[in-house]
Amino acid sequence: MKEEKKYYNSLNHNVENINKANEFDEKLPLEAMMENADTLSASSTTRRDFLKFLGFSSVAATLASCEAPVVKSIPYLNKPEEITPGNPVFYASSYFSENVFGSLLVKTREGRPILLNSSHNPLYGGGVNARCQASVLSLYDSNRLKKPLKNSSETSWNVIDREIVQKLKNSTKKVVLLTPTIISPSTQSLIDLFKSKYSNFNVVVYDTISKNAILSANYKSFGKRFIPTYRFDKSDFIVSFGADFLSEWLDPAHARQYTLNRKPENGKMSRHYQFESLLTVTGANADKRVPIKLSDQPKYILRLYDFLLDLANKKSIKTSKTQHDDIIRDVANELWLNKGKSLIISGSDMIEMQVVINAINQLLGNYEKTISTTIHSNVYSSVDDDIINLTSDMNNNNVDVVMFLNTNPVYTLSDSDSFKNALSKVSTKISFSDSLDETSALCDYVCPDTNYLESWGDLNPYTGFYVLQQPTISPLFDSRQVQDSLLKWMGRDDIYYDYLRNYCKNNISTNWNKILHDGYHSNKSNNNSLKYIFKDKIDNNILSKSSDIELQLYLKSSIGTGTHANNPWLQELPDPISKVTWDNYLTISPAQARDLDLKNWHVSNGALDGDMVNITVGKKTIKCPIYIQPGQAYGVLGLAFGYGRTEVGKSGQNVGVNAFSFYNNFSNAQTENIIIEKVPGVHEFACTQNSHTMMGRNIVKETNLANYLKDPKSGNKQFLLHSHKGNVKPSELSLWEEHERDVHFWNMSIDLNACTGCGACVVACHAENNVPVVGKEEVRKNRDMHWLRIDRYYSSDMTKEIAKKEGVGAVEMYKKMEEPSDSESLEVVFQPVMCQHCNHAPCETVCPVAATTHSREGLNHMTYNRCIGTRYCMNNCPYKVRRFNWFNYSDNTQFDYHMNDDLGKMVLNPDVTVRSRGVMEKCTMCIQNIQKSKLDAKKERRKIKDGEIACACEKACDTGAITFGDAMDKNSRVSVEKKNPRSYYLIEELNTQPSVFYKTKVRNKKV
Amino acid sequence: MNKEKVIYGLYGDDDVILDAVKTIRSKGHQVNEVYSPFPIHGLDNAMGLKYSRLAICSFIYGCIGASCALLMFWYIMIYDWPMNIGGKPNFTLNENMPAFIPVTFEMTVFFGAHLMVITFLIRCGLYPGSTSKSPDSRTTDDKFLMEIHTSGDEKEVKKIKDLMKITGAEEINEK
Amino acid sequence: MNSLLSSFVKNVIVVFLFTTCLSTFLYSQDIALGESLYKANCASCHYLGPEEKKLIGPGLNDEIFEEHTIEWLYKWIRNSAELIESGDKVANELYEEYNKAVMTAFPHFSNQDIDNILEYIRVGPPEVTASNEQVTTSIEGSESNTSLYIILSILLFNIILLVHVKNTLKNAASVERTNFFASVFYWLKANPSVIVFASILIVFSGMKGCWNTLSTIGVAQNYQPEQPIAFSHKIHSGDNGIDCNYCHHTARSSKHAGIPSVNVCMNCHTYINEGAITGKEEINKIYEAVGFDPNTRTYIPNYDQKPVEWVRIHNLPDLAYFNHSQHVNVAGLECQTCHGPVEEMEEVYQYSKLTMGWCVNCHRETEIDTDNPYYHDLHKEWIDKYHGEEVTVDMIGGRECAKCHY
Amino acid sequence: MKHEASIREPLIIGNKSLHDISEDIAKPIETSANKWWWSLFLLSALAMLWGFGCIFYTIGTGIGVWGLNNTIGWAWDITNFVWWVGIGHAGTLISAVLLLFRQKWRLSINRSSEAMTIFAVVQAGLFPLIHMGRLWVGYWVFPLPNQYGSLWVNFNSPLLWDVFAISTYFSVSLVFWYMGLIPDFALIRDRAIKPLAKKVYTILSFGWSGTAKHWQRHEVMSLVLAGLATPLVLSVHSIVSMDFATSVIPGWHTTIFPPYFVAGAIFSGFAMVQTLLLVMRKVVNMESYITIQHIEMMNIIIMVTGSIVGIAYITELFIAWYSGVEYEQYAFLNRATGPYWWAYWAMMTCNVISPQLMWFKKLRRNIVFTFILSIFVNIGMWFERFVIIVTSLHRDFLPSSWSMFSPTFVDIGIFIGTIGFFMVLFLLYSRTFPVIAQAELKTILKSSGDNYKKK
Repeated sequence: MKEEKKYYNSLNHNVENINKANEFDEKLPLEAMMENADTLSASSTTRRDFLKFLGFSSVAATLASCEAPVVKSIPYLNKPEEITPGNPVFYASSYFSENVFGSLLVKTREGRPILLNSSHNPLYGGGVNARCQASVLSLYDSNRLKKPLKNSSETSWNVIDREIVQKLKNSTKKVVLLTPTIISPSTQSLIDLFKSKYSNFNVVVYDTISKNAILSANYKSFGKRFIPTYRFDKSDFIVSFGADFLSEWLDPAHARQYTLNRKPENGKMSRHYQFESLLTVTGANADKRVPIKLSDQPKYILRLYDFLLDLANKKSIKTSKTQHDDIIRDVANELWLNKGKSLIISGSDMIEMQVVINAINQLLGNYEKTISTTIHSNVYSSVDDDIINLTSDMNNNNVDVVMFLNTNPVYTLSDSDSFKNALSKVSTKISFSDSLDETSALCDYVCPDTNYLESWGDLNPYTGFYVLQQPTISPLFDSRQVQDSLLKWMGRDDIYYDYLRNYCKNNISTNWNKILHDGYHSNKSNNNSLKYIFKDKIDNNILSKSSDIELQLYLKSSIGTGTHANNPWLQELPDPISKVTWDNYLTISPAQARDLDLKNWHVSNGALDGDMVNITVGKKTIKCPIYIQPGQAYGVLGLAFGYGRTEVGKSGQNVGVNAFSFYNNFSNAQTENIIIEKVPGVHEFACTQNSHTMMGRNIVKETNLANYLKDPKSGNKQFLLHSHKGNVKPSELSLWEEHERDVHFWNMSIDLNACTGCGACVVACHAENNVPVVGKEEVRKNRDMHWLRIDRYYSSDMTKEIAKKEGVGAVEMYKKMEEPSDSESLEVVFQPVMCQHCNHAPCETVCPVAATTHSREGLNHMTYNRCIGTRYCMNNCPYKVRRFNWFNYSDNTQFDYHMNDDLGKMVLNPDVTVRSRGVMEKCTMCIQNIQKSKLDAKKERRKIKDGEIACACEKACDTGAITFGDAMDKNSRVSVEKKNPRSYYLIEELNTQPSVFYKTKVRNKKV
Repeated sequence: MNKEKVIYGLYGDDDVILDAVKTIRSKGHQVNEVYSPFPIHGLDNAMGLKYSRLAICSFIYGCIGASCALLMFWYIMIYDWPMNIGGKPNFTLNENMPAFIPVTFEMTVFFGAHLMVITFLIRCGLYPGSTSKSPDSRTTDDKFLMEIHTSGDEKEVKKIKDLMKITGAEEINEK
Repeated sequence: MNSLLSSFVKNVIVVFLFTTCLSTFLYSQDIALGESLYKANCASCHYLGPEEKKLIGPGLNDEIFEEHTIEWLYKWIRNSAELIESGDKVANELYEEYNKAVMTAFPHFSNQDIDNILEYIRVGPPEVTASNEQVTTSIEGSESNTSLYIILSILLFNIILLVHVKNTLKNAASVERTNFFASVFYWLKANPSVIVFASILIVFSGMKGCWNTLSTIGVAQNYQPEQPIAFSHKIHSGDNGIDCNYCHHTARSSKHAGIPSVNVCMNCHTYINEGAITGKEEINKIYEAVGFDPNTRTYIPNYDQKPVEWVRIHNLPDLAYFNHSQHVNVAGLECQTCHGPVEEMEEVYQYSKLTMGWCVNCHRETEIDTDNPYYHDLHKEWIDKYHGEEVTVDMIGGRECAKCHY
Repeated sequence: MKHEASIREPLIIGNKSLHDISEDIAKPIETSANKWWWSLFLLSALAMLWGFGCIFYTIGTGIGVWGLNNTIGWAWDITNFVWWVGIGHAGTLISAVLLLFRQKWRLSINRSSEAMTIFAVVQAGLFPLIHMGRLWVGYWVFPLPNQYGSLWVNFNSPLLWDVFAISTYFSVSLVFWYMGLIPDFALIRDRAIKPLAKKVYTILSFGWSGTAKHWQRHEVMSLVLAGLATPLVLSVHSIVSMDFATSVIPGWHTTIFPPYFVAGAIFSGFAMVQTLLLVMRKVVNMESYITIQHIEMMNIIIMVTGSIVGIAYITELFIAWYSGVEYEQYAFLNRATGPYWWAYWAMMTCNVISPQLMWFKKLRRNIVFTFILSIFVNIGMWFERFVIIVTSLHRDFLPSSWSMFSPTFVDIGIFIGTIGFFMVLFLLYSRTFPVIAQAELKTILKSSGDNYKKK
């Protein structure tokens, strides 16, 4: 990474200048902005250069003297070297939140982080998922605390420090720090120091979503509480029981590993069976998906284990028959064939189940092959009982001081009321939350922690893998890093930065700058593989109780556990499967909905409405809408975590319902006494997609590995036109002489086999291109502004062939085709669609003022400032990828999201115009990056290197589904892809000659 | 004594005045003008008026319009700032011609129609604010007025007046 | 204090870094290189001329070679402080003479570099610079206009004369003279169509007039606002010949030319605290901003520094993307091409129109640097495609919308 | 010329002399309005104001206040536009084409239908303007030299063809209309007693004196204008249809659009003429000039064009099936059976089935029936445009982006507003302008006046 190098060089010159104090010696003139009215108005008008927020700023104030507003340019007093106004600087850093780790490359402009990319470090390192992508916006959340709070009124740090130290000194009973798993070694040691200082101090680890089952199961099997690291790339046969490992299980990196072994070009692909209750992203990508009830999961797993024992001619445990025995039999056989090359996992929160899973993997000899017990993943560690004990402790007045670090139990605990009571008994309640949440609202002191992009830190997500976190911007507000607070309260006067460096020097490596530059440091893990010690026999009566209605609680890739619930990008990111935004809802299978007479329907403007139900689990009842989800198992309901925040800020406030209140005994599977009843009321959904099948059209082309190996073009039949030249491709039948194309020809390839539909690219596009957020009402009107959308299609029971066979009439056929299949055989495909940059673009011809034209580099230019907004191009676009600014989305109180406050606007990309009302916009293939790289090349008097230019979506795509490059350069990756027999153009019949092409999806079904 | 005289004969019917004009001219008198509420077919021949060349003008204007249009296209789309618009060929005028036909036609009509009308107004001296030349306001209602200029020779005047009477004039006055 | 000095050193390093990196490719003609190096590093303190002309250091010309040996110069330029430490006599004298102002060290200069600089000093500055041409042309432009007026007035005069002659002749011939205006009036009455034509003519010219005035809206040519500090580009860039890139050093590397931060000013004004025209007054404003005490030559500790609020002169609309490095570095344009003869402006004004038409016309005419390896494969093609005629910017898409608007 | 077969019915009834004609034509102008007129006027004025309100709201807030969305970029706006343009076709057609065919019956209706044309085109013109996202830079559609280098328009765009077509059509038919008006204004002028009226009509009549030479030129000019206007009329709606025909959207991309749109335009145009004249002949009692004969003539035209339109619909369906293009097939299947089936069948019944009733002479000559039917046809033609625009857009190539449209109060408000505006203009016209081309009418008095015919 070139810029990175530059940064490294500057390190050579003077190591000191990474020191944050030195780098940002300018104060952010933000406070000034807040005061100065002129400035405010001006800042709202500036679109491109956000320099005003730092040194080189321009402030507009109209003077009577001259006609145009006078613009002021304010240079730095002392310009930090590595900042050149107008050029980006890249920093390696890392992200850890909601037990998700990602190692980052942060793009900053004039000292403002504006885009996060995955640094793709060679090891397990997680990719950047949608939430991580969007976290850059959370940095500029206007809801963050500007100063520390005492009894919810602003105060100064001195007061806080004095009083808290006092409290700590006087405390006789327990002092508790409630925190999620801490993977920062230095912080850990810091805490130990703190312990030694205050003997009554102890730490309670509480992970919002518990992985206690796996940890404890491993304790039983291996005698150690740990989470192994899985290697999906090494597994040829994957069986998952309700583990959504591509999206929300343990580690986003799994998606990348998974796709590594799913490349048909290699002649082999892993085969993936998914037994699950809800339709998850993982299920959608599986080769064979079997919807089963939650309560059946144990049965199936045991059954499988039984069959395997049988194959291993070991003594069988008697298990009862299941309704999918044939499938399980196949699975067993295939597993047996792929011993040591297979992987079986489960998302169950039952320790016994995980034990069985371990047993199976052990039986198949997968340990140390596809599952490593030497390299552990440290991201989860909590023990469920701890928090419960803490509650009781507090109740019994055994706690004097409780501190909350990145935890929000009042929101995330199922019986938060009892926790609240207990909390009220604690004399001193301290929260480190950087903004008011449900818990910190109840605290006496809130000592706002800095955002991770403002703080130093180190992380050790995996054994032997050490990464640093460095600030990319000086703290925006009067907040202080937790570690610094702790140091202060210990009475030490050094700062955490020094502490960290010492720690690093003593324990990790002396070459601090190298780690800082690469972002990580790895050393051979010295702990040797653990021995499988589980002896006692597995009995078949560990079956969970079943009831005719069960509830599964799941995580959405957009909102997760709700930490980022106030992030409008995430709220507007459609759910990969349901395509619903700004909501959570009770998913239900079509059949069951019919039985319970629950409905979803479309209103006159095409938007989706749904019935409301009361769902009761145990004593708690919640009123929520239902969403009919094809492919879901009969008898199972689904509800997503992370919504229903009551104390979070303008965007996330009261969106959806809080599923945590059903998260009884930390199990995502609630199978007991659940009642659902229809109640009056209608809920309005905001979906970005309202028709769900391909209507028998050749949109997403798909084939099976077996056929692919026979004929690489299988499933990708070339559309031919009958012409005087015989049967030819549409592109060969052009009426016209083509325009010449010299310097470049930008093309993009999208591999439908690699796309898991996660949606990280959509958020990245938001960040890179200043795409506005329009809010629920507008999305509901089908006016979402996403330049890049991910289409999701279900298979239908009706196809042309069937219709022909059964003699169904056309009308009938199409009516049926609109219905997604209601059977187990339902299949799901994803297709990212952005502007296809057609070289015979229908949109260009029709623009009366030539606002959209074609470049000789094959790009379809959209010139906002020329557009008069006739929307003709939008109508004439066969891909419907053009987006119209129906209103002014920036500086408009109707759309009170980040673009409506000066803080939020700091995330805008200075190189991209913010579009005004009444103009058309669309994907530009990140032309700002193309232009920049071209310029760099010209400056350095060289040709452009392949891969030097990457669109935001490409960078965000962890599975490498998107490839961008110059097709004029014969050996660029994209030119190679172009020749791939799997490649095809979308709606090629129209001969729009797109610059974007897709690659057939290949499943590895059993034949 | 040699003062010029103008004689007006007011008729009540278009056919009558048409015959009147014919007879009077056959008697070798010059009929200077006829005011009528509506066009009388054959009157212009009867009065020996020249054939109007407005149509030809219009044709010429039309041609001008067409050529202007083509010139504009060539300059705008081909010469001054050629752009690749939807891959359409704009290398020469006739490659791109099909797209230009509609506007060319419109421009032709536009020029043809408007310029001709302007010419008509100018030739007839019609413009906002100009006043009617007709000596008798009834000529726009249902009366037809014949106007003959004579040298103020009594006999001559007399002769014409008689002629008018014979041909069925309702009123005859002179000045 | 310390940090400030170090940052000053750092600045010099940065300035030097890109000057060298950009100058590597014109390595052959070393005077040019020397010039660029000199302007970037030395010009701020050394006048290029007789020693008496002192800025901060002595003026430099070939005399120095008589006074000092090359080796000594190497040492001195690389690190004068060291030389002084070492107790070199000459050095210490100089040190005293320039009241203990240490010359900036340039440890990174190669002998080659220094040779170039010295070579440049020996030869002295070239006579004509691009900027002067600029000015002359502009003046010619105005001249041609005036001459036109002169001719017109002469014609007018002749016409009046002729009319007069005609009338007098008529008088002589005692032809009855009608009032000129009356006759015109009658004539008009006779053929009213003229009025129609005239009115049409008036209407159209009126519309044209409106159009012209409308099209000047938002064009801020010659905009010359009052600046907080009466900074004279004439003195700095013109008289002292400081290279534009010394202060606006990001112009080659970034999209912004950049307004120099105050510490760049301080590089020189630590020593120069009295200006030729305005005396101390204006320079003190810098000191106020940064908190510097000219008497003690020290920075006032923990002083509340306030940035200088310059008034921006060249304002492109936000919807247009303009990148200085593209034009200065890649295209190798002179700053004057767009900004005019800045080195002659006491107070800077907007020289160019900065309308889109203005940009586009330049793109239509300007030839691209086909030798840039970036275009490597295309040279041949272009040669047979354009038959060797020049390849202008618009030929490679320099007129496409999204080259500037995205 | 002078005499026509006596079997032809008289076109002017009630023993009119030349003077009577003048009297009758001038009466509405010289007498003051009755309360029918006033109530109608106020009603339409209100509607107009409401419409303007909605327009300003749109311009001030953004196109988002309409019911449009990412998939359906045009709906009521362009539907109304095409509808009004269509209506705006009868006038010029009547006066131009029928003039070329020397149809005498045109004379008593051409003036009003031309007026209608012009007012309708005014309404039509509104929509392309306000449907722009940035109306304030709308002038960019004209090829004017500018500061941008100069940056020109795109002559490949059918929308730009529209700009030229509509403006040409509007100005030319305005001129055509006004030239015809001059002699009649002269009549009013010469009859006027009130000084103000005299002054005004003097100016309006351009000083027409009805000399032989004037008449000669006038006739030539009318003929040539008619000759120019005829192809113009046909071209305008052809070009409007190309907005759709040249696109790629199934249901739009149809080669038969031009003739089919033109037929539709004449169809709806005549229907509107019927609606208006049936009212007007009562209000400003012109029964003796606009006779059953006239009405029947127009009904026949409605019937014929209606059938043409019907055939066009069926051809579309056939071609869709015959082409074998699945998108095309689905588009048309979806029209008839999809979510917007009601619009399609409304269109079918109003446009194809109902005109067929005109085969019965009784119905043809029945005023009440004619009136109702003309309303039907107008509704049907509005739906035709709605069907073409919305139902084609709402389900095109990629099902993922399929969507639906429902109008907001603004959409509706603007439509009603334009109707109001139209009525206001027409009512004002009917009281201040000679509503029948009396000068021309007088020429056929002898040949087609009943009193003369009797002789």
